[in-house]
Amino acid sequence: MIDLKSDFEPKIVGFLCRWCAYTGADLAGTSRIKYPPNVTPIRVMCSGRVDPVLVMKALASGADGVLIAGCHPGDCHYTNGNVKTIRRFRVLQKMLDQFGIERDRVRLEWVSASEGEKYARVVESMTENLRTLGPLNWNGKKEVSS
Amino acid sequence: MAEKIGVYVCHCGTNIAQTVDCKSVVDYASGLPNVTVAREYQYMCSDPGQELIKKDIKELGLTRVVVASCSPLMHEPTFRRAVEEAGLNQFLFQMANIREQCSWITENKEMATERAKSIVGAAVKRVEFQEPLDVKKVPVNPNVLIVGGGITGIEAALQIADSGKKVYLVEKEPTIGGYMAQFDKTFPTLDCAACILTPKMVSVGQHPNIELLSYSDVTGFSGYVGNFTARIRRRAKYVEEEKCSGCGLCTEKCPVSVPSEFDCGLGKRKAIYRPFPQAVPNVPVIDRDRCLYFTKGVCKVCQKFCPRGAINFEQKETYADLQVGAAILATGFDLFDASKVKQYGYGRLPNVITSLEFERFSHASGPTGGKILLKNGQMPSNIAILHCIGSRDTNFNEYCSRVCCMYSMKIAHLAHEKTGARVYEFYIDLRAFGKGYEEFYKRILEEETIFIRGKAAEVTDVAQTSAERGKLIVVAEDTLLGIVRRIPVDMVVLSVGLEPRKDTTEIARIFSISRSQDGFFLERHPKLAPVSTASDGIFIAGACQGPKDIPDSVAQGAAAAANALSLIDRKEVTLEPTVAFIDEKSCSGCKICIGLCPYNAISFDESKEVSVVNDALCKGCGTCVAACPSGAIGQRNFTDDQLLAEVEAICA
Amino acid sequence: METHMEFSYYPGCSLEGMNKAYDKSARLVSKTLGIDLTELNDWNCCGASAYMSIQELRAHLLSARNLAIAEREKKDLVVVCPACLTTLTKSNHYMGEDLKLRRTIASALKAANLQYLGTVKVRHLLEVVVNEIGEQEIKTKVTRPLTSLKVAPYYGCQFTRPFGEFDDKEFPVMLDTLLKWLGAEPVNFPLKAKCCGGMLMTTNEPVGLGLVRSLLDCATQNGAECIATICPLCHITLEAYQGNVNKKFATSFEVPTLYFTQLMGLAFGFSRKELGINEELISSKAVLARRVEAV
Amino acid sequence: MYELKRLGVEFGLVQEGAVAPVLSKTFVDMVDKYGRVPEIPLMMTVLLKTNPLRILKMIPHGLKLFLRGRMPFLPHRISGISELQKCSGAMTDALVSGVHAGPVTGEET
Repeated sequence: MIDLKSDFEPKIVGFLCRWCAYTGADLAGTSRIKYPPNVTPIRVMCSGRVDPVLVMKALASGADGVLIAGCHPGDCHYTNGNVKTIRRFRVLQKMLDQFGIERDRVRLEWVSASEGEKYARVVESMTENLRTLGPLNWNGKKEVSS
Repeated sequence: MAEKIGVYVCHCGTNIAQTVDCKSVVDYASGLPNVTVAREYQYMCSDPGQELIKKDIKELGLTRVVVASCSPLMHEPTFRRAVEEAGLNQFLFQMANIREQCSWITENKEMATERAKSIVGAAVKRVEFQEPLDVKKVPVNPNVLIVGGGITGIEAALQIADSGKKVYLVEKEPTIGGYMAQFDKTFPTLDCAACILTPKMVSVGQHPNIELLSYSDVTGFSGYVGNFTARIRRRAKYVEEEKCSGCGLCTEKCPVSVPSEFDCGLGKRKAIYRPFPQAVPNVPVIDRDRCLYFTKGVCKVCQKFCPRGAINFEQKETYADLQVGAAILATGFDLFDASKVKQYGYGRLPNVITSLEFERFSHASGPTGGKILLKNGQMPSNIAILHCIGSRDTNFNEYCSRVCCMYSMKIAHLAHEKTGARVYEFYIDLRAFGKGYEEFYKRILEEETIFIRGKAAEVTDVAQTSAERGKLIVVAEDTLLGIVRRIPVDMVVLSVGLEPRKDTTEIARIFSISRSQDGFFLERHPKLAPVSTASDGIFIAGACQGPKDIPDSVAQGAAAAANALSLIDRKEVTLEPTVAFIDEKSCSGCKICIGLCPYNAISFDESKEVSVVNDALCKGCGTCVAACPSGAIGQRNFTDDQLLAEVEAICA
Repeated sequence: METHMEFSYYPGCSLEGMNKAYDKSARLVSKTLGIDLTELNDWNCCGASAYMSIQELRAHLLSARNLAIAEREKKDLVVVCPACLTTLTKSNHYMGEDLKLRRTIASALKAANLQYLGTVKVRHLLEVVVNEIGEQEIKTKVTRPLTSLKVAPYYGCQFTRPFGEFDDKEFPVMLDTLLKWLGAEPVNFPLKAKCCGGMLMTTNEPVGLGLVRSLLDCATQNGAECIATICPLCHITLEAYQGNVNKKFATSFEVPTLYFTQLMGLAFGFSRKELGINEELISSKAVLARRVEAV
Repeated sequence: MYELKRLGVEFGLVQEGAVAPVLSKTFVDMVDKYGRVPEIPLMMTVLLKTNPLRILKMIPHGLKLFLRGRMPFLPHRISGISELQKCSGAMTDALVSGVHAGPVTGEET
């Protein structure tokens, strides 16, 4: 159900690791679980590939939020790539603070290949969250409606 | 020179076309820069669909191809092949997933179409930046590693070994055989488990192509498809295998008696023991924690009596590195711990036993020599069998354990045959789905087993009537009669479910494979690739993938063997060239990347003072790329340019 | 170091009525153990059983108002009635899981300028005492051990079901443990988590009396001299209907029932009057005199 | 179980003379009126409505409790009762106008 007070549809870039999160997102589709179409996926081999620069670029290019999703800690296909993602994510959060961007706009989530339901829930809650946060409009390009 | 991009939007029958307006996506794509042609088609993966692409490459001179259809995990190889066949490098192709992550996630046509456009737009932008890459071919090591020596592993090992290939069979316990060796009879034919299992065990033990590593486990697994290295820990048996003749004198003379794990603690074994007489290999091991010599420093009786001097108290655990081309995991299952369900009183009330304990009682060479006895030594005259213990239960495991209905009926038969007791089965639903299973159910019905449809609420010894005094009372709602029943019995058998083994997490980590939500290993595709995993060259079979009975386990063991053979008979495999590369000019020599690589694929060239990636070791995770402070590292087919192109297209 | 913990305290309607002594003893022993209980300001009915059974949404609203008030105080909520525990936890749980419910309740609360974000944890005093205070500290407070007093530990049906992650749901042991710390001897009591029949006494008395009888039977057969309760409804049922049971089944039960907080208080050295034991319907005087020094 | 009960109430499938529906209804009414459940008045009202003779049988119990100070006859009304009724009213309005349409999920009783 869309929140009545806002018809804003956030644009979210999703970096999904190929082994867990992307497969999990595929499973959500295969199981015909419905969820908001706001996250557009970009497939990477490992969440460890997600350079903070990519995240900042996405926000600067007009994304309202970024989702990084990988294997659960301990389940990484590359042993521990996601552990490095965690460390990097902390730095990223500080960076967001410095730019005055709400931390909620960038999320790190663990979704295993069998967690289609969870992926859908993550997207749902993130989308809802961003709807309340409103547009980021970091590059100033977007016309502010309302 | 501008690229010429071809975009192909698949309807996938109605799977995509139902929610995505494909025509509108094609129109949109046609308007994108550098797109030479955009088409839609019913089934792009069909031969005519692929022909469309090939024809356009040849006739229109396309230099890039985007197919918008299902997930790349489904058909990326198909289209890559098609592109390659038309003379274009396969890495100049990009797939846009507008089915699993688009048309199937919403019913809103407008939203789905917009999303499809965004996904296609990103792919078109990205493909422009893609570069031709060469795939590397590497030879395949023909040896196969099999982990787990239950009936599944045994079947797989024999199939592969019989084809002339070398098999390393690693088993944790002192003997192969697994759970099946503990069973008395097998459903639905009631043949004795040992009679059909032990000949196979002997074949494994004697096969020239099988190297059996018992009392061992895998502690490390590295490399890539066709070229793996497995590190095996061989625990000390304190008995030298080559010298031992298996005469059993040591066991006979050992003064220490402890509960036998093989007999579920109902019988005894010695501190130096074989789990059961037909063990393979027929070599005893010393239980260090129980042995008098190891605990108190005295005894050595076994050593004194061994006619071949095979006892060696100084033996140490050793490690071996094995080179293999493929691995099959057949690590099996654990039984659900019945004491977790307190209301059935397992461990609290005497004569409440598990199904496996019943098997041991019933087994001719079990602790009671095949007699079903109560704690007081008498035969039970009423027995209740409770189904679904720990299964189909949101408090424990939600799934059905698949085997319990059938083995419960087998137990009903054995109990009735051996004791003449009246047998009650408390079930939720009866699942007799296999060949000959329904007929077996009918047979058990005719033996006057009483089936009560209702999950037992509890087993109690609090009597309400004099008839209940001194009995175990099973309380259940009989859902067919709509009443609560209290059935007094002498013995309760809990049909415990199957669970992922406790070490599943550890094994999944070692082999880098995933687990499904229930904790079992995850297959590549539940229907079409049931014994493959997401990791090439690693296969799974039997109950480690999910609960299975013996016929299914054997079938999977054989299937995994066929998969492994098909891989190693290819003689060589191609490797994804999506590895990391370092731009020497930009590398500052800080070495941050070196510490991050989980595969030690990056080394430092002291003369040039730059880091260097070893392509053969790199698995292409990209962690080093994200970490490089000078942006000197890139990942092929996942370059910053390519990913940024996607980001920008999505955000535009 | 002495423990000091602060909680909001939710007595529940039953403790205002026939179970005042439970309230009294609970406050007293909590204070002794450094558990600071502040009664939740102007609390309302939790929406338990009879309410929940026909007015589901409104029952959640009742719980939510209590939780919202507790959240304002920034303290977790301690209850002593297992029915309140279950109802409040249930609302907490469902509001956490179900977005639609959360929104419905939130907009209803808004009408009274209230809001609930879901941060309050609801706990039973027994669980707090056992898990937070623990063996060592409780033992140091025991000045008059209940040596060899044979007690049937009675939990009733709602303490752990369905949300009792803190103990075994079907066969809890927490009260047994606490009784041992107090020096008492918990007897084997297989019916410890069975229904007392309380709700049935007004609607189906014969069934209710049958349940009370089997509980008393089981307790006495296992040698219990008294029954320890943690639920006000169980307590009043066991206490008030023993006479009816004796009449109906020609038995002669006279088993005193004591709230677990009263037993704690006794072990801590408080008097019968301070703990409200003198208000009981079946006298425990003889039993206690036999086992506990100087009561 | 509760769902069956709720459906029963909704469709008026109430057995003649059954006490449970009276108990539930009285319980709800009292909570709505006072904010809490006054135990003794609740019992008295239910018995009066269903089986007044049982009150006589209860007198000995009542007397014992009364003598021990365990029989508060007067209900306590919470001071926030109007606040509670306001919330409750808001919920009814929302339900009627269908803003939060659909049943509450998650409850499988």
